[in-house]
Amino acid sequence: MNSDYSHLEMMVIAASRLLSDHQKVLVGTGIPLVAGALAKKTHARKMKMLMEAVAYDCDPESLPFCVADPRAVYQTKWLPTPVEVMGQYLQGGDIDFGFLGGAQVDKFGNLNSTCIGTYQKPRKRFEGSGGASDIALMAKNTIIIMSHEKRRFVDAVDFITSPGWYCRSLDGRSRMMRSEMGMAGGPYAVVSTLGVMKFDEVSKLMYVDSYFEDLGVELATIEQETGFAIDVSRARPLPPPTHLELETLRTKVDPEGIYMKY
Amino acid sequence: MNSDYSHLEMMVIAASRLLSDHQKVLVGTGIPLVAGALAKKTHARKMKMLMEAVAYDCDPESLPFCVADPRAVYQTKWLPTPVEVMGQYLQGGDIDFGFLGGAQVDKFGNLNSTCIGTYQKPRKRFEGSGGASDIALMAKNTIIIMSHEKRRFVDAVDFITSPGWYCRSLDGRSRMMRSEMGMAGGPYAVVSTLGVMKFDEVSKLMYVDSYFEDLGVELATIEQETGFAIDVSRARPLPPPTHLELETLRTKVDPEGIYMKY
Amino acid sequence: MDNTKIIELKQVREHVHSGDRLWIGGWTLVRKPMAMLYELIKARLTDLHIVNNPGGPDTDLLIGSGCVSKSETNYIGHEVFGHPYNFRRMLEEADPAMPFLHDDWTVGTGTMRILAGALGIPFIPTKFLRGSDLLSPEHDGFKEIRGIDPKVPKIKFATMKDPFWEGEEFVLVPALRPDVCLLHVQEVAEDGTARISGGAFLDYYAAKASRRVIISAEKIVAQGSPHKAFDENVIPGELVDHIVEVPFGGHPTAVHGHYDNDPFWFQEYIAASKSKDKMREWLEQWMHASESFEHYLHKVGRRRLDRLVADGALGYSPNIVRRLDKIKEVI
Amino acid sequence: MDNTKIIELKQVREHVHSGDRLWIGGWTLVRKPMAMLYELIKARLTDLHIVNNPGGPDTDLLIGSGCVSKSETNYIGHEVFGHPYNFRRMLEEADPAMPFLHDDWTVGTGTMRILAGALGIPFIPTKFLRGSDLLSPEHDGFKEIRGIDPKVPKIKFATMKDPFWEGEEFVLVPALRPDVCLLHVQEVAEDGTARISGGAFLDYYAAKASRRVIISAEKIVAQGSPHKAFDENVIPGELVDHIVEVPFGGHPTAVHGHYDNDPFWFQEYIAASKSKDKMREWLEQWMHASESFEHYLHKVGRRRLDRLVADGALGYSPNIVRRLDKIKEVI
Repeated sequence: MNSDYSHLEMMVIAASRLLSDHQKVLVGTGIPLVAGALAKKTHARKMKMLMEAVAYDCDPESLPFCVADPRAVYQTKWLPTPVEVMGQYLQGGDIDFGFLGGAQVDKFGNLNSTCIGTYQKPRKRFEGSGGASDIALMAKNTIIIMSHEKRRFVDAVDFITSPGWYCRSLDGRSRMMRSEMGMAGGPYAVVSTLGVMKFDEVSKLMYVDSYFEDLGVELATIEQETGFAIDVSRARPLPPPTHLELETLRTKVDPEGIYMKY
Repeated sequence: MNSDYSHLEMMVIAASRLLSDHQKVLVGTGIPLVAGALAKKTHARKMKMLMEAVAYDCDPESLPFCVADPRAVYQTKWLPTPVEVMGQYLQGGDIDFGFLGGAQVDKFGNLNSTCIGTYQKPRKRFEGSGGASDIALMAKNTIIIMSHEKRRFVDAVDFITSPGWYCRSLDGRSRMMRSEMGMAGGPYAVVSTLGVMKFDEVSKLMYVDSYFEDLGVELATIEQETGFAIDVSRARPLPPPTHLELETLRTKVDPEGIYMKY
Repeated sequence: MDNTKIIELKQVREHVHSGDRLWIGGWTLVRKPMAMLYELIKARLTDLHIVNNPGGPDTDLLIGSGCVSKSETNYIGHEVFGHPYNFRRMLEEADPAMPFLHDDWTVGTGTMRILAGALGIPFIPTKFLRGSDLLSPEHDGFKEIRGIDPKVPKIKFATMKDPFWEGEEFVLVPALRPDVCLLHVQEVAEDGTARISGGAFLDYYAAKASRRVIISAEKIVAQGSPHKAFDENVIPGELVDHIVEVPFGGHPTAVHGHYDNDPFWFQEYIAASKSKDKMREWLEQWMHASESFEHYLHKVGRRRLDRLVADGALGYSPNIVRRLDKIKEVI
Repeated sequence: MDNTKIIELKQVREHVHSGDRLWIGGWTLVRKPMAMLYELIKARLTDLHIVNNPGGPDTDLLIGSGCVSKSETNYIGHEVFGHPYNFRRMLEEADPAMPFLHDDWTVGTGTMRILAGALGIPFIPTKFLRGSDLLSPEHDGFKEIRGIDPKVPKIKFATMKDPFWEGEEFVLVPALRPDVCLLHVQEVAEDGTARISGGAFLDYYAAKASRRVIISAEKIVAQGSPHKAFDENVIPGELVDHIVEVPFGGHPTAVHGHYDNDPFWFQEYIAASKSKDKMREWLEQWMHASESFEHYLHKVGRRRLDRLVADGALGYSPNIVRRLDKIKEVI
């Protein structure tokens, strides 16, 4: 086993550290699933991992490829449908953490997984919300996980697929603070390939909470790779991966390198 | 086996004759269940018998005591909950016949299973609608089955639990013809201990369609036992039970006489 | 496996409070959590607000015990066994000393209301109720407390035109939001995962819609093989706060695969419930004078219980006599 | 048992028509009724209106084949395998010769909409959608055909204040009402009763909400022991119009307990879908030049199929390589 590790691995490990026992975590397809599985196999054994299509309390032996993968139901005790997971648990307000990726995130934690350019004539069209919009709206907390690039960390997303702190009003005509609209939840953290961002209690603007100093990341790197002015004054270095975290990720969670791309 | 038969038996047999193969029939607790089971075990083997709590295609070996009885699920192929039976099949408009009893029926086929006297201060209070109101409203046809007594066959029921042809308007303030309210379905027949009543195509008033002549019932008997003027001009005698009908009822459907009270 | 959810039967009293909106699982004569309800009666709870749809001996008995001040349900009765005299008496002979409000619904709307509760939405459209006097504002049984009691919806129903498709007029009904849900099932795992056979009725939906869930079971089991079992695992453990093992805990109602209805119980209970005085005697004898549920079962007697035991293949007992008027001929 | 529901695979063409609102069962990469969809492509159907939520290679392929003029769904993609280039191209480079409208939703609202369809109610309240640009009237993808096309709801959503409880503002969304529903399952009985393992997703709800239901299955079975089987019998036969046996009928998607995703298919398909010309070649080779599904499977090759076969205990294949960039190293 190599003692070096990648930004991608540190991102997944940093995200997994945000989860703990006794939480109900709804994970989307992709990297969120890797971070969820890592938490479950290291420090959060009793965490319940849900997936929108099928899984209620999932602890897969082999990494599921999507939220409906047969790997997701192996050994589960109860097999729900999206009517239960999304309609009842998520809509009912029972999910502690929602775990999402996306193509763009903005300074208020709004996420875009719909399109670049205008909706009517997109320069680039993506797959669409899937469950992301629902999870960002109804989970008690949202964790966003995304590669840190200037084109992804933007001042305002081209399309608010998944609402953050300052989002679309009900009539669709203006933007409002999330709390003014009676919406609970909201983005708790953005975990990137450079560090962990959180949101200011008052302004709800993104700031850098910690950064991957051990990987040579500097605060200037983060400022450079972020498409808006970001407060780095509160940032502290994040401890590097432990042996257990790296080994579990590499040998148990994603040994095939499906997401970690070894 | 006795070749004599009772009014109760003839009522159940007459009701069972109204059912046929390939129908979906939702039966309420009590006598409707007996008539449904009899049809299924004689001339309507492919009829699907549903019960509101649990049963989708039920062909019990032993007569269920209520619509949730373990006898109702014996050998069924699919085990729904009331969300499917009532919420989806009945509300979705998929039920061909609903089969109901009640304490009072009126000339428009409205049924009362709530109270005698006023709702606020009832002289006599009954168990309540159960699923009767829903079935009378949403089944494509309703069959009512009830002992023929003057106090039960009334000009207007004290309380419309289950809507017939002339029922309560949406604002609760007046009465309207069912069709004017955009409601489908409606009472198809009332089967009593004296005969079978149907409803006039135009006036929607109850009339006598057939009577149990073989049991000594005369049209005057029906007029006497009915609390409103009833048209008997179209009535014809109903053929008595066949050997198969009586034998099946007595030896297979209700051998304990739970409802037939031998 | 941690087993911190396991409680003693008597502790049920600690988790249900006077004033609670109570959902009772099962269906009329089937899988009612009777042993747990007996505890509430012995604890002399008052002011319960019954929201289960429908009710059987469970509901009539709670009403007859003076535990209930409000009920909103579609049916209270004993099916063919006989009539719910305690419930009837409350409405026919209103007693100023025991205020009781009843609001009538239907199985279809009770189902939609608890489904809305499970979905976490405050109301749901339904095709049911149209044409019935149940919709008439003057027949709203909770009229006088709407807008006052926060545990009761502000209005009974609303109507609106469908703006999406054919423009039909629709009824909207409020979600049911029980404070506490009591269920009796065949098996519960130590983590609370409940297994039900012979029909789950609305138990899962009620568990999801309720704030607290207590499950009694014929048997508490270790988790067993999860892969094999998930089709029978109707309620996930996460929803369940407390569990208690009570063999025969559904007596006198039927529990699929375990035992059938006890006609003797119904014969005696229904006869007693016809008068206030006899009902008081019955309560004294069967509830308050029974120190424990074991003691109650002992009074019922092994011979009667044996007769109720279900045939494994059938799921019910082929041996019981189901006509109260003929019971004496047989035992 | 009558077996009048059994059809040949080619007959699927007789039961799906241009202009139909089509629900495709399964979920992105899992249990998609691919063999039946191939028939629709070979029959060169047009103007399909896709309503499944979400879509995977099924939906991208139908779009790339020119079969689709409208879609209202929450996602179209191949998950980690790659991007849905046919879908993308339709929106990024609108082609006047092939009009295509897309209306975006979410998994939560797609779920509520098909649930409303199954319940027979025209709309349902939901907590979802608030705060998202998906709610903005200018982003209504079907704006220009609402009120004109009777198969499309007159409005995308409505809002209302909850009149029953806390008075929150709510979104109402219209029911989904598919004309035809295509599902692929593990087993179907001759009467249409469908058995699904590894998650039913929204298949039951879609079957209930749809006018016509056609099910392909790995195996058509006699009814078997009903008492034992009812927990696995997800869809009652009554809902099902036609059934067809097609082993590997879900290829290249995964079918729990039978076979896994075929990464080779995705590698080739996704590469081809990046350009219109290559896509045309792919369609010619894999769809139109395949006389039958057997012929198609023969072209896929036994060696590849064997590798996909699921391990009985796991439900998936531990042997496939799931990184398209590393496929060549292995086979």
